[in-house]
Amino acid sequence: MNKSLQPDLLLLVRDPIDHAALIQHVRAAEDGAIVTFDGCVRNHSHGRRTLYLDYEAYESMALGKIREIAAQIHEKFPIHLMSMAHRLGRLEIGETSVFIAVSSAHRPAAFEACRFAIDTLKRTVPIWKKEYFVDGAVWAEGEMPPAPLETCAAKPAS
Amino acid sequence: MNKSLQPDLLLLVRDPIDHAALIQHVRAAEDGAIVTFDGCVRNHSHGRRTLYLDYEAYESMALGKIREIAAQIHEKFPIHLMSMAHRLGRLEIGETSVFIAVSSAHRPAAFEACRFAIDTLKRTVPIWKKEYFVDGAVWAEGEMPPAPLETCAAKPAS
Amino acid sequence: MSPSLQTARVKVLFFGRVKEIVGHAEDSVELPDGAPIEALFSHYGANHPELRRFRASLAASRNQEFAAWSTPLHSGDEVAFLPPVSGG
Amino acid sequence: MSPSLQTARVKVLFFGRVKEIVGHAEDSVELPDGAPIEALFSHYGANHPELRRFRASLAASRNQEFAAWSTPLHSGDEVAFLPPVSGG
Repeated sequence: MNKSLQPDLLLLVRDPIDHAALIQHVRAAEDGAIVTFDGCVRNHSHGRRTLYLDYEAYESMALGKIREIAAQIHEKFPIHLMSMAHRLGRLEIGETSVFIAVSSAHRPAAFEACRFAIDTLKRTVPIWKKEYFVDGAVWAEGEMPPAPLETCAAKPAS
Repeated sequence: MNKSLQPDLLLLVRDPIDHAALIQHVRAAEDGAIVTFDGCVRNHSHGRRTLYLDYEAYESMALGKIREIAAQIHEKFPIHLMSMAHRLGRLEIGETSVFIAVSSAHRPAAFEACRFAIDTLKRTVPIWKKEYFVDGAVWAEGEMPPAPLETCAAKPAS
Repeated sequence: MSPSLQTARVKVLFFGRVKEIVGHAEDSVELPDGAPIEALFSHYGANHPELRRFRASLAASRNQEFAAWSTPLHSGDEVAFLPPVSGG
Repeated sequence: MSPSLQTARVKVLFFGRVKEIVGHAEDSVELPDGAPIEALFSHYGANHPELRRFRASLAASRNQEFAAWSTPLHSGDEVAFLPPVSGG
């Protein structure tokens, strides 16, 4: 996290996400490209009609993981700035659950960094989605985070 | 062009591009992902400070080529809708020259189609950019469109 | 000062499906200092047999970082048992 | 009706650097029916030697489609000599 001074805008919010503010945050005169990803609530899931969603997070850890993603993309790609917001609580059909904006001088970095950010978020950030249907609700099938190495320190000294 | 009924929004404009309208156009309840690309005027080019740009197009052909791109991405990727606008005339630093929005049920298609659209636009759509600096102006180095096959019909029957 | 004589008080957090099974969002537990996360999980598994069925799909965290199940716990640690994540 | 007796009138459009060299945006030219785009270009190249320097980097279009330089032209065709494109 040697990039902690980078002025990226990283948020967990309970109100509707302000797309314009997130884009404005990354836009600068030296950039030629801005790529955004808008993840929105679909009206269907696995063939069933969705009524609404409810998102829950382990907030302190989720923010930490989002900051790690920001640090990683600055290391991996020649981008300028990123902003990322994930919404929590009840979301209606069509509302934005996650929004990412990335700016860079040239377009490949912005595309690749934005894709990396959402792919990594979906694997590593502790947020859970419950899907509500007319006939019940289920926790969405999620992804297993990468397993940490087993540590030898667990054995007590004998 | 067997997809001419697709209700994509494809524009050449002389006034500032209305990002919100282009995004709104592709947004629908069945979509889970919207990816956008915003190409904006950088304040530098090849190490020189840019003052402004001027875009010129072979308008009828450019619109035709943009429609071809739209038809191609519907064939190649499982996307829902796209919108694409390119601005012509004088553009100031920070203004948007091209904006693309693509919606799909799942994110890979939206990312890949949006990237394909801007990459193909830059190779095949007859639009030219003149860059103005404090000490003069140059036509931007462009890309050669793919060469068409030589046709045998050119030989007159002898 | 044998390790077994010391105890550690850790905070435990529950989310998603795990929270619904356990019935609350947060707990505070005393256990032998240096006991692994695995031992803490067994404590809840004994009271909530349904939880054991999910063991293979859960990840563990210690102080907001993913952690191996063998990670030893000490006083003040914050532990969570995390279902597969589904943000985005 | 030998081809050489018929003539064709085509519209020619100029853009970017080519427009600056030729000095105008549009022209209308009469040439033998079936003459290739290459022959039309030679006509302008003769009047504007600077244009010939750019020949290798130009693409040709006929009726708003990229076309080979050998494409034969007929009355009503719209032709353009296109510098490398730089939109986006």
